[in-house]
Amino acid sequence: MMKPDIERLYRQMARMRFFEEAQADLWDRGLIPGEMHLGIGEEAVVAGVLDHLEEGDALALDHRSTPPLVARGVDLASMLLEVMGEEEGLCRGMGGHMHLFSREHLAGSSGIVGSSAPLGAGFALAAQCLSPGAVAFSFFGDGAANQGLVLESLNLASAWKLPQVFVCKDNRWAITTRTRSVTGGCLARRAASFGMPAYRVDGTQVEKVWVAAGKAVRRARAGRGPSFILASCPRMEGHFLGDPLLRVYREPLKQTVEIGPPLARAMLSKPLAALIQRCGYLGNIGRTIATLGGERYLLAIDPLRRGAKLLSEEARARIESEAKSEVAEAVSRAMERRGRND
Amino acid sequence: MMKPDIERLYRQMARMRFFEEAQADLWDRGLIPGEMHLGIGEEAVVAGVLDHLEEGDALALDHRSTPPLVARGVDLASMLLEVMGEEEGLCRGMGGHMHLFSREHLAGSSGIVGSSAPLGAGFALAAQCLSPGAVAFSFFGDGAANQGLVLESLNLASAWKLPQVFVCKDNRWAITTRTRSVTGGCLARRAASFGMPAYRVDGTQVEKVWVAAGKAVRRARAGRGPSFILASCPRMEGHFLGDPLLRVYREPLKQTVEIGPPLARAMLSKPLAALIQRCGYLGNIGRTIATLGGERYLLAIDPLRRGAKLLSEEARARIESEAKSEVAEAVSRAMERRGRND
Amino acid sequence: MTRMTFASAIDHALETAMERDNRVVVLGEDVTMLRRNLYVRFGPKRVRQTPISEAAFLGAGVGAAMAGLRPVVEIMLVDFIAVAYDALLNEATKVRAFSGGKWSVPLVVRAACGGGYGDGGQHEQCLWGMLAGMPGLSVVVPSNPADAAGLMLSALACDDPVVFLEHKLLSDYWLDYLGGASRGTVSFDVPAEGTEGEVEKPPRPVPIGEGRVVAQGSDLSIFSLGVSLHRCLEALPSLADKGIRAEVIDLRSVAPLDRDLIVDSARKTGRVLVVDEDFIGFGLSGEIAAVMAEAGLKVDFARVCTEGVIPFARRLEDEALPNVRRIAEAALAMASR
Amino acid sequence: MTRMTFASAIDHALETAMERDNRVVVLGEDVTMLRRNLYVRFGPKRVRQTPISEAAFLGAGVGAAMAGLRPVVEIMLVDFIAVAYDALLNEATKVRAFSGGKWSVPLVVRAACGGGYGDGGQHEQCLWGMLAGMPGLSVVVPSNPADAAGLMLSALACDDPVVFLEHKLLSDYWLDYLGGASRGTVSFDVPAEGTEGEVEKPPRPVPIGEGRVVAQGSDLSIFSLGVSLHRCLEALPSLADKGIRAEVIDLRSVAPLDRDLIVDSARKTGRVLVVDEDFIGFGLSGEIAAVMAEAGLKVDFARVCTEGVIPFARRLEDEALPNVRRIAEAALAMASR
Ligand SMILES: Cc1ncc(C[n+]2csc(CCOP(=O)(O)OP(=O)(O)O)c2C)c(N)n1
Ligand SMILES: Cc1ncc(C[n+]2csc(CCOP(=O)(O)OP(=O)(O)O)c2C)c(N)n1
Ligand SMILES: [Mg+2]
Ligand SMILES: [Mg+2]
Repeated sequence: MMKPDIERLYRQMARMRFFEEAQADLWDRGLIPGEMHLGIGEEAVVAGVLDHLEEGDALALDHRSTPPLVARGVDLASMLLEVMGEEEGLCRGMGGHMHLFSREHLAGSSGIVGSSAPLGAGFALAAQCLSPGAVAFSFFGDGAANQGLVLESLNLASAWKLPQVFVCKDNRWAITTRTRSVTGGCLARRAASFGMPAYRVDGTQVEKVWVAAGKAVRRARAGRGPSFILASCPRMEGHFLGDPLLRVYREPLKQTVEIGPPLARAMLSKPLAALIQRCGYLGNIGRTIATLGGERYLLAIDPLRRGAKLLSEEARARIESEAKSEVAEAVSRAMERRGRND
Repeated sequence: MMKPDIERLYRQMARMRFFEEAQADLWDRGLIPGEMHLGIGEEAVVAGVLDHLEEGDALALDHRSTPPLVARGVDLASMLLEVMGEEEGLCRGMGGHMHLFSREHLAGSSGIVGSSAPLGAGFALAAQCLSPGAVAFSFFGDGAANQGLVLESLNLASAWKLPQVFVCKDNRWAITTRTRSVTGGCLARRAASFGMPAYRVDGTQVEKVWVAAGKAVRRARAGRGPSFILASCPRMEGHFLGDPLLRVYREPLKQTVEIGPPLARAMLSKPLAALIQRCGYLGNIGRTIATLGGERYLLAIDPLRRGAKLLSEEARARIESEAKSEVAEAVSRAMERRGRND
Repeated sequence: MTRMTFASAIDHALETAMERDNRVVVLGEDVTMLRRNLYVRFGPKRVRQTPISEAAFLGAGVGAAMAGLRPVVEIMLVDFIAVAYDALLNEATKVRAFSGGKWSVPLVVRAACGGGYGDGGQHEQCLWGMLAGMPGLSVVVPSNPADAAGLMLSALACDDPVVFLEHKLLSDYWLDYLGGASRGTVSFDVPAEGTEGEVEKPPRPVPIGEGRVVAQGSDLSIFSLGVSLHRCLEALPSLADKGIRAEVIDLRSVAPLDRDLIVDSARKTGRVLVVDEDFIGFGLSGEIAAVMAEAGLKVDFARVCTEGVIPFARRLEDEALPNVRRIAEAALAMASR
Repeated sequence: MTRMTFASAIDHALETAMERDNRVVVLGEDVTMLRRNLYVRFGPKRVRQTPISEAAFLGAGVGAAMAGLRPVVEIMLVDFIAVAYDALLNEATKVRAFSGGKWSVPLVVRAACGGGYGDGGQHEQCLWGMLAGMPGLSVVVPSNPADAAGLMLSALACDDPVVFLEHKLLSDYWLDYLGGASRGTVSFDVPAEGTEGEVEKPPRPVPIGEGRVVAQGSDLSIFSLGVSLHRCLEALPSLADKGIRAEVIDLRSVAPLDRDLIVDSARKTGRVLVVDEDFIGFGLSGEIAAVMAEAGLKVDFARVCTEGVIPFARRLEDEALPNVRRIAEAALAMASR
């Protein structure tokens, strides 16, 4: 059996993490407008899968598109410039973080949940016709797996034996909704029922992801059709930066002052008949927040920490410092360019 | 175990069959415009399922909506007037055969493939809120099972434990496409993967359909959620009346004169390099037509004939003659009304 | 009368309606949190979380409405209606006709719309012109809390489908969620008049299809709605400086249009400027031109709209969406013709 | 020049293009049979059957176009685009902008449209106005074989998405399939000029965005397209009898509109009648009014369009779709004002 190059995988994970942290910082400083969905927590999934990527393969991404693009080798400064809305950005400031496109890397993304599945199917179709052996990767979340776009694409890929690898990053949440509460059955079995191999892996263990992805990619390259990878992973930074749910968990007092009174009014509005029930509903909200925060702070297994254990301390430190300076260099390059524009 | 009332089931099947034949006749005479999709071949599926229907249950139907409406007890003449486009029709001539609605029977239909699934989910949601114990039935075809509307609805119904029964009439074809050739996996397993019981039944055997539907309906009435019934059945009249594929099969000579020359031109157009391959492609077309026609004429098991075997000859004849005269009476009532309008 | 934010005015209208009529239910992604006040009061049967399956749950909303409920289906951002378009185009708006007038679909589709906070071209569209193009669909776009509450009540009372669009710049929680307003390091050009105001308790219904004259004038009629309406009002002083007295009309409903109000004002001023955050072509601004032309009015006409994909970069976005400068320039050019 | 039917002219254009460029592929339901001549010639890799999953395979068409193919994706009837709307609204038409102009989507969406054969309100719509409302999308509607072939060639050559609409009354095989024409007991009002005509071999491309003057006149301009164009031409003799000389323009492209041609003709005649089989509101007819108003033209204006859900009953349908009588009456009323 082949073995993964852990150093290479860890380097990618570190690069993604530091890049995301840099983005978070820029966002906090108000330099990135609008929403910002980070992929912190998904690094092992992305690294483990994309380690199998070869030149000519394609990427179809969702609203957490920066980590795969970092792994893919897109210029970091051009991405930072893009999410800051600069003319020199990857997409000339027209796309922003949910709509990053790099033609030379055959990589596209979309903010419409689920649409990375048909996009990837199209990439795979083109590969099948024009460059046999090439593969298309579609990344999406557990919530997206209930979207018709994804479900139809699973069937399409299976029926056409497309060289496509579906990667479902299962962080168990879709914004504030626990995916389990709106999902029937198990997602891996669901994908398998469309006639393709489906692998469940612990997405915090990069080497396990790597093994499953290797099987999927080999199958696709050989023209034997698509596969599905269901990789569990933590959602460490909430749905997006500034996630109000996480905020309540982090600063309960401050937030309760804001959110509390209307909720109390709703609880106590006339007729009061169902007060006990209402307490229960309020409790549900509290529980959701607690679960979400708890998963974030207490239970979350950081894939980087896990990955680090597979390395010598020396290697870890070296790789991290290299990745850190690569990102730092990109940030300063981007800030400099940006400064010139002001 | 409960037993079906075969006479009642057979009566329904006969009523549907004769009604469809009457429609075919009106269509041939040019009295019904546009497409006309008949449900001939699906009678056992419809009868077996709807025998469990109670007042207050709802029907969400596809482009073959007349048989279920006949079974449901909608006035036959008003349906005939509708499909002939008369003011006195069920929908005042505004709907036509793909858009038949009867508010008093809580029955709606749609010509958009797959949309009976969300429509039924909505009926089921209303039942869950307003009249617990009531059930919604969604009928659709094997081709529709690849439509996102259906796939999403399977999940929705499962997640919400809706009192919904999904009935997939598997005639193995979607217009000229063999469903198998564009479908990954098995449809029953697919539905089951969304977290609901899925039954495969021979849809030409009304008593078997009845048993499976009974389980599904009891489950729904008890508030335990949806079920899926995959019922195989023949497609005896082609996709719609005048189906060009069936025509080729029926009148090969006449049709070949029409279709042949362009095909031959396509075969022989320059450059001729791939002639052998082209022969193969032409062969595929021929095979599709032959399969389709063959299924229609040679292999089709008529559910009525099967049903008849479960009855005494006397009962069969009596039921058929009653059904026949009911339909005949409706036709003459409709024609008379129509005549008055001219 | 109570002071309320735009968002709480809508909440209040919904609460009022849900209290009166237990057939009113709310469906959508994350509604347990987004509508937590309603959830705490009415519970999970009436405020119901959905999977990310807009096509199925909007379609289910149609069926539920036919079978006796009065659903409010939330499509988060109106851009996402694209994955559920069939439920509106071929189902909800067709049932009344298909059933020969015997059945109707009392469905409210609620969605946030509009830009101005840097979320990019798939999250900031308006699309009300495209939606209004479906015969049988009402589309309303309130510009202040009282209208928001009043139009929501009317939408809930309507026996046919209504799309209720809530501009994100007017709804504080959307700006917080999507614009990251809480970080304090960004600021948005939020029209104060639109985000907070007096609302009656219970709210007074605002009839669908009725516009409102917001500023009287005789030199020029400006037809607008939503956030753009406030941009028009902001442009008035600079026009007044130049001696131009513009009449500003808040259309409030895109469909049906208040044809009489449009024609009367246009006839009076002889000059019409449409300021519409939606895309310029084949939509609201064109329809207004046709309404006037059909009425035999021959007036000067110009439009300030969004011309293409909405750019992500804030500077480009500001230029792409109707802004005060563009409005004033267009009005000036017209008045000095 | 060869005489061809409307359908075979399109086939011929496709065949020409597929022969020249093996990146051109055709995807859709039942295309093996519907395009059997192409299938026999080019095989299953280039003429590929799909499941009934429009959202997925139109979305895949977008990706395939980005990755180097030139797909023609068939959506059978344009009404069904509703289940795949996202692929056009939020993907295909956005990629060029989102990528900063670096990437484009050379995709042709082919669909049949229009009514007049009794198939009801979910199968006879035109929807071209709604589609044209998406910035970045071209929409073409040929009215005769030469234009059909020429516009298909231009659509295939275009680097951005194009919707190609084929009216069912002009395409014999659709009438056979959907109208049951083969039974011989029904008849349809099929415009002979549109269904058969001379086509060059190989076809001469017709530029997207160029209309054509079909009949010269000075009293009134009639703008139309598709089958309605033929209805307009049929109305001419009765107008001529009354001394009215109408100019008839075949728009051919809905988006982009041929603004110059529209404005020139309207300026000349001072009276404009839009005859459009699509829904009346918020679409093509409105946009034409706006184009003229923006050009500063003050002309008489009227429109004959489809006003609501298309009825199933043939008699009602005939009245709902633009017909010769309604056109003649509107033109007459206008010319005698
Ligand atoms: C069609 C559509 N519906 C809703 C949304 C709003 N939305 C954005 S992200 C998201 C949750 C996605 O959940 P998941 O797929 O699990 O990804 P995650 O954010 O957890 O990584 C939702 C509902 C959208 N962008 N598109
Ligand atoms: C969304 C959509 N796509 C395509 C069509 C055209 N169409 C009508 S019936 C049909 C085949 C349906 O096959 P199936 O569901 O198996 O039903 P059957 O006709 O075999 O009973 C198709 C493709 C449609 N009406 N709606
Ligand atoms: Mg998730
Ligand atoms: Mg079938």
